[in-house]
Amino acid sequence: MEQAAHLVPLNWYLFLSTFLFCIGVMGVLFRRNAIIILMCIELMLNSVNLLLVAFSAYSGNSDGQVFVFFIMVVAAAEVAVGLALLISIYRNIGSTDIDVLNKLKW
Amino acid sequence: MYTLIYTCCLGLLCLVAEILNLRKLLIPIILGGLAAIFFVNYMDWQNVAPMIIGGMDMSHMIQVDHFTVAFNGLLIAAAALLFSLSADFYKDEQHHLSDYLAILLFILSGAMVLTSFSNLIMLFLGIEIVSISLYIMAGSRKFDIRSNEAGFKYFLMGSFASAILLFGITLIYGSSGSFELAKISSFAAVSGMNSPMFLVGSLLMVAALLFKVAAVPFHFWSPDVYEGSPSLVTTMMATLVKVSFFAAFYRLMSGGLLGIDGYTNDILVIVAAATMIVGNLIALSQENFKRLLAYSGISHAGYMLLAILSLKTDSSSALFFYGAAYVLATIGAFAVAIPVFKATGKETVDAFDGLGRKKPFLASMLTLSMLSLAGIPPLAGFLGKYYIFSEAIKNGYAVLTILAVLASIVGVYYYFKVILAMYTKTGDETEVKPSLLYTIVMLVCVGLSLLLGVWPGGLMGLP
Amino acid sequence: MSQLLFFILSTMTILSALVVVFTHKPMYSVLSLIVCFFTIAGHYILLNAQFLAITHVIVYAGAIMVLFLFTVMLLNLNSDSDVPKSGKLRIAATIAAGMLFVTLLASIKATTLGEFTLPPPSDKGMVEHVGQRLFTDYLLPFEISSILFLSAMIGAVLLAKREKN
Amino acid sequence: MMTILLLFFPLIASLAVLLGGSKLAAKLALGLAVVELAITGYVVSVFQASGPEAFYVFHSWIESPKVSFHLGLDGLSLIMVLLTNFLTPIIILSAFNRNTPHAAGYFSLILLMQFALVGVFTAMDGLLYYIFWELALIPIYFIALRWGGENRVAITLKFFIYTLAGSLLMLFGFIMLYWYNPDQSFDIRELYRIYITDGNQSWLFWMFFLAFAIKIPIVPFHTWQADTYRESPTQGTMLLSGIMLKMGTYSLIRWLLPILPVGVATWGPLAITLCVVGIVYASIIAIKQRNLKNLLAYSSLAHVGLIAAGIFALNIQGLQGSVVQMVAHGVNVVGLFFCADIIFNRTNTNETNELGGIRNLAPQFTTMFMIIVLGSVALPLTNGFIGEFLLLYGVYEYNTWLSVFAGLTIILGAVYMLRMFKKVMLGETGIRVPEFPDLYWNEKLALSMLVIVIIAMGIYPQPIMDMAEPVLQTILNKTVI
Amino acid sequence: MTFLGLMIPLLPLMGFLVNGLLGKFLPKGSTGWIGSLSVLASFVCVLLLFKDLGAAQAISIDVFNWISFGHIDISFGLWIDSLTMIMLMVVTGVGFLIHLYSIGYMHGDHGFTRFFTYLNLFIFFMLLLVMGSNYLMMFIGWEGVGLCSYLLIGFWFKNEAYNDAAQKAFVMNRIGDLGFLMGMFFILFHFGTLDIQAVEGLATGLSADSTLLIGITLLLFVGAIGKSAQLPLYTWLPDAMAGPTPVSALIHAATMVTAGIYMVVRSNVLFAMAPTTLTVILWIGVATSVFAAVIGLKQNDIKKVLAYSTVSQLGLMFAALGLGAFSSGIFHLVTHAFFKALLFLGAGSVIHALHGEQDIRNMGGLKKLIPVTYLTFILAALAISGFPLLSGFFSKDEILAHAFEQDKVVWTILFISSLLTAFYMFRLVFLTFFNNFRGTEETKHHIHESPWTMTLPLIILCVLSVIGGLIGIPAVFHVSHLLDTYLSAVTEPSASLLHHGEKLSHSLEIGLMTLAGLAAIGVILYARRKYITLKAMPEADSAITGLPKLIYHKFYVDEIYESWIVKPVFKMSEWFGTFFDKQVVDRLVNATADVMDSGGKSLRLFQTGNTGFYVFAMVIGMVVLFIIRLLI
Repeated sequence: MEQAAHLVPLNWYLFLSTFLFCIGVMGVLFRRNAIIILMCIELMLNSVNLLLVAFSAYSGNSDGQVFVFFIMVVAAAEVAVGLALLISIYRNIGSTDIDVLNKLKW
Repeated sequence: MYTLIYTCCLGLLCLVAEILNLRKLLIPIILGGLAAIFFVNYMDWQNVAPMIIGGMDMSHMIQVDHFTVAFNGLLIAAAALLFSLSADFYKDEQHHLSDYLAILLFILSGAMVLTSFSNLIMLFLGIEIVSISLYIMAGSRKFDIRSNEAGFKYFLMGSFASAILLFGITLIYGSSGSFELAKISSFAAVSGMNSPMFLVGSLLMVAALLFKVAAVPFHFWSPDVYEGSPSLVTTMMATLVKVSFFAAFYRLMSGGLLGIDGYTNDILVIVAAATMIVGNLIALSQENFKRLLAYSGISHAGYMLLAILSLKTDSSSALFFYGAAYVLATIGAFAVAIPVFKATGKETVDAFDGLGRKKPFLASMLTLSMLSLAGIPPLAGFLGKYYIFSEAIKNGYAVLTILAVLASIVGVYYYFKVILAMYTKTGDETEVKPSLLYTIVMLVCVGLSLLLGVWPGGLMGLP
Repeated sequence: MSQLLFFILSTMTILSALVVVFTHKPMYSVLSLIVCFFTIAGHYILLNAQFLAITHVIVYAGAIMVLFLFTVMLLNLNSDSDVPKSGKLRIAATIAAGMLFVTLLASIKATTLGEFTLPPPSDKGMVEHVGQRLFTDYLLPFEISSILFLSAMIGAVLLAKREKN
Repeated sequence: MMTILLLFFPLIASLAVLLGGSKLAAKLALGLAVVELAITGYVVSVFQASGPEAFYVFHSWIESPKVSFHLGLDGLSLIMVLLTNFLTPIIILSAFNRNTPHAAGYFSLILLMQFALVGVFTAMDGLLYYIFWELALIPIYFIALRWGGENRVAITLKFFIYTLAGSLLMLFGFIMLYWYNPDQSFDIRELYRIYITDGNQSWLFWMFFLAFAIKIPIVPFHTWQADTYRESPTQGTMLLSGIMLKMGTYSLIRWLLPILPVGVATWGPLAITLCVVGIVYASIIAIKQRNLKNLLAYSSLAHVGLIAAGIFALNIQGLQGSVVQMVAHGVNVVGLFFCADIIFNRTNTNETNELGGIRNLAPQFTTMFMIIVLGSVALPLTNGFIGEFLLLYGVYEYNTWLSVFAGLTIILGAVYMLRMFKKVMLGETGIRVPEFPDLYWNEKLALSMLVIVIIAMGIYPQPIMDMAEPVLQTILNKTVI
Repeated sequence: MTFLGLMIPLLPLMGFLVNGLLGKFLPKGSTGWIGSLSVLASFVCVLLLFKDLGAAQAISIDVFNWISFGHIDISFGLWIDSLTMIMLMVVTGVGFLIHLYSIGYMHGDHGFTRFFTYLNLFIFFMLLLVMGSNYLMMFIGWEGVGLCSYLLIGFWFKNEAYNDAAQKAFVMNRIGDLGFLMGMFFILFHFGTLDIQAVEGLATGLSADSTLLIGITLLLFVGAIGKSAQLPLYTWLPDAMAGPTPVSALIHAATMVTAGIYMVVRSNVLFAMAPTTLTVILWIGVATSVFAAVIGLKQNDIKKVLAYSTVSQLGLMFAALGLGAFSSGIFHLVTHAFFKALLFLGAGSVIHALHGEQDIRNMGGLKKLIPVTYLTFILAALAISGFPLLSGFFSKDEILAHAFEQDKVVWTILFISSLLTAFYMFRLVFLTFFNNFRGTEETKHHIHESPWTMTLPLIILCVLSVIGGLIGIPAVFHVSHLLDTYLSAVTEPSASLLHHGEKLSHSLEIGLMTLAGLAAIGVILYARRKYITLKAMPEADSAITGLPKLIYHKFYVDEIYESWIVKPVFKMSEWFGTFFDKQVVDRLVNATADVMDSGGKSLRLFQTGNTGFYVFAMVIGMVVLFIIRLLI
């Protein structure tokens, strides 16, 4: 196991995370449904988490792992607040389409 | 050192007070508490010591120094003014009062984290505390579609920016191996320029912070959110929060990324120039007062970026003074605007029509605030602007400063739009009656603006 | 072996992530995101972060995604209500994200991380160690994050509670 | 100490008037302005004996970017302060019997303006000076905005922003100077000493020149002027044209010439050409102006153009001439605008075509008006002549052909002024002049003061020149490179 | 003597102040006497001073230091020498007579007090002009008299045409004044002083006819052209007849217009050292003399005829100066002051009698109705025409003799000019006083001789016109030339500088005098035949055609000035004011604001309100930052 893991270069994690991050970004740009966008943001956060853990593991210092806990905390809080906002909006306009939200402009 | 803790406790106290049915006493309690905290903070100035919790030295998380103390003082003062405004503002929402106030206090504590962090994790947490609380506050008028929209837009973009910030932090961690500002700083000084990952990480962090301070091209949220949010929240965003983000930005750049300023500064120059131009130009054609101030806030962000750019020669005092002047002027303006909005039911500039005739006192307060924002002597805004320009020129950003000078000329036009509305137009005969606290806030803000403009005294060159 | 695992997990991660983005039905998105999170948990185990992997599954799959699921169902979202963006915007979005990816990679490509090697498994990823750090070095952020939670909690209640207008 | 009293008394007076209420405002303001004038008179009387050293005030003010509260009264400053404090009571007096609404605010702003102007003329620290410079803009803006004519809003805003634009460039210039100064301060004594490379002087010149050129104004930066003069209430116009323009010319002498001698040497020829072109240009335009205030505005433009030209001639007679003419023009133009106001007050029009025949109805007014007109067309034995003589001689020494061109003002000035006088005062009674009561006591008093000064200065200008001479010589020596 | 010297200008000034400030409190009519007596007192002072002051002596009075800057001091100083003395006597003497006359003439006028106020002020300034010890002092007087001229021409201010004339006079004078001013600058710059005596002393150190001296003298002469109404700046003088007639007599005949002559003589050393300038002066004088005389032939307004005659005579004086005959110029100045003042006063008396009628076509036969006027007028006309042994005869012949000495062409032209003068003067006399009255019966009924205040000055001036020549009887009669001798101290320095032609032999000189006298008589007789015997009448305006029409319309000089100078300037004013200033200069300023405004308006369109777009923009912004960083 350790021998095998040895063979995974850190670069790959970097690549994977970056790719995942960009998929998340694309999702945010791609979709109109607020919930999906939220999920894409979660995806971005997870790519960060993955990279942090990878860095932490490879450098042998656990700060990265601890940080991930905090990111999870924040993500949870964010989601809670976000979904609450979403519900509140849905009650008012009956939609979760972000393109409908354009009262405020110019 | 413990102002942060005390502020958090004050927030908790708020929630407890609700349970104990002490709603009526909330504001006095908070104001008293803030006064006490301000005093504690003042004592810190004399005796800066590391923060110790449970026998453990926390200075790798929080570093209290003069910079922190100065900015904390400003934040506390701003918060006190804002809380004074909140009593009247939330008169019709008594059942949520303690929630709102608690959240506002949490924002203050988050902002205090931002002024004192010495670890990226604290930066991140500080930003999130402030941001998440603000998402809530922005959307807190839940039957108002505009408030919903503001809250949600802010939330979506803010989370997105948080993700970017995190990615940047991660890359920095990956290359430097630490979240501690001191270690990052030494890494940046030694090998920062040779580590592409570090540079990209810094750039992503800078981008995220530029989003938080609403600099072009990451500014899009701010006009919409300012306009849609309840006025008091807008005031808070424009003052306390903005200044704390700038403090964080300054701290990050000076405490961590100073070694690679050759890399970041070119970017910041472009961003600052674009911010000043875009903010000022768009503000010219705004009709909504809050939106107008949002764009004006964008342009002020451009000026404050000049201070960030010149941090090599320790421009923190310039940033501080500018921030103070800006906070005072903006709160002063909103202290007039909120009662006017309430009375007229409009939030556009023409809500002020004829105020000069109806209420000369209110009009003069707003006028002085606007003049201070426009940077006209002898108000504090002028000295702030002067100070920042001076620092920028000292660091060789002469051309950018000329641009800033020209941009601020444009700025005068839209500030005067408000003044002109008050003095040259005739409005309907709605009675505007600001409460006593509002009047006091106005007087304090404008008085301090004048005083600082004439006698900056120790406040100049403070941190 | 480890590389193979990495590849399998990574492929699943990416595919499920893409499904999240491209599927039309919100419900599918949620489900595939859960899959994605599980694969990431697999990565964590690969990286010797066992405690984190558990927590990840519990928090993300167990709490956050359930929250999403609830919301999707509560709001009765289905594919009909999900209007896709116009073609042009989709292309623009793809290009923008692609460009971000390219520029990010181009900027950090010179970094030589291949030399890093995974240290031998240690207790670093174990609950004892993490807990130890969390309550000593990271005590302050830990406490502060409670403020964040508190704020979010109040906010969520404030916003989502049904009230009379 | 006297300097501080001199500076802050108007500020206190302004507050007192504001608090005193509208009924008393005019009288109170006048009384306080007269007290200020008396203080000035006292200073002048002891100035000869004590010299300028007695009036220096120096306090440190801001530590970190070193700004000091440095005031000084040398001959040049004292002359300008005297002008300000002499004209202010007259300006206030001119507003008597006019039923100004919100009088407390109005007179308070006038006194605030006086405060700022005295500050500009006494400040010896760059930033302090700059603060007063901009401060002066605010009261005049509000005076014009609240008590002005129909189209005031857009016009005054343009005025404000235009002049502010120039000022901000000057601020930039000052900050540059600050950093060029090895000791890093704005103190004028140090700024006079610092070394600035030729290249830097060359572009810094424009930062300052633009600010002053807009304020003075020098063609082609003058387009705010005529409109603003027309739309401002008379007292505002008087303040603007009588004193505020002098801020620009004073600053040229005080700040631009000695600090940036190379810049002046490089761009001076262009500047003086602009000035001279402006003189002729403005004079020609003035001929056909139909609105009295517009005409006076253009005439003022021509006159200050000559003042600026004399300054850029860089010789003692040019500088002396500019100082004398600053005072002379201040007195004359205030008188002229006051006359315009008297006419407007009685006929409700300033269109020259609708006026005429006033001479018959108001002989006293006519005489006063005539003398002021003569002063402004530079008839010998009036103040205008001394100034123009010295200025033209200064320009002559600089360049003969320029002086011939500038000298056209002698001819064109007579053309437009007399044409105006003829249309307004002479001939058959105009359609808007059914009856025209002669001067009221306050008008008579104010105009007689002006007329006395016009003639006295024309006959014996030497005290002013003696007062200014040492300062001007010092400054002149600094411009020699 | 200093006291007397100071009193001379101060007395009229006091008269001015008393009349001007207290006039309305004084009893009606007394103001005229105050004005007149102040001038008389001044005249007495002049006489007392004359008694004390020797011909070669001079007094210098420094009142105070007027302007000093750098190393230059200009004092407020007076200088009295023989030349000044002569001018003082003319100014105060003739001035007093005209004041006296005005008491009658202006009686009952609405602005009686005002008139005397102005008149006293004029005398004050004129005295300063002639007494000034430096050019700047002279310039005070120079412009001051211009002002009074302006005030008095436009005295009846309700009449638009009069106001225009006044303004024209002032502006045209100002053109000349600019020249004078520039001349002063030249002097000040090169000599460092404006003191006339000092300048003359310094100038002699320069080489003759140097560019500098030519420049200075030409510029000063430009001033003289304006003030003394020479070509091409003469057109204001005929228009100036709009003023009350005593004004025309005092200012526009006897004193102010001769200031140019005085100035040249005062600076005679400078001019003598610049022969080129003298030539210019000569030819301008000659041209003016004949040009104005020709115009005078066809004028029908009694005052206009006299005005052109004045222009012509001034030209003659300048010709004398151009010839270097400075004292002859002054001599003619003095005699001219007598007879031209008399002519104007006489004309005034006529106009007074006819209640304002000025057109000679409506006069005639007045000699019996106003005999005193008639008699004095005709004697003055004879004097100006050069009737033998009258004052004009001597002074004019002196100039002609000088001309003959130096240039025959000049002599010829001047001779013709003087014949023309004789003709138009007698055309005027005959048409006015002889034959039958051509006005209405009504008017005729009211004609009466003027009161004594008016006739007394006429008689005194008449005596002076007749005997005035005595001060300058030519050397051929073996009597000393009083004036020449008296002025010699002033003109001596220049005389040595000039190279006069061959002195005329006595016989030739007598021959020339005889010729001139006879020719004048001949022309008068011709005029008599034409206008009395043949009863020729000037045509009505519409009937004038051809060359006479050209002359009648003064060669259309005014019209040319109007359309070539005045109109273009006005057009330019209009264009600059309404188009260039507003549409170009101001438009540029406003355009800046507009660009900002439209820039803002288009930029705000990016703020679409669409969150998707915002995020998109953020991403693109980041990409751009990365690309910038990658590229730089």
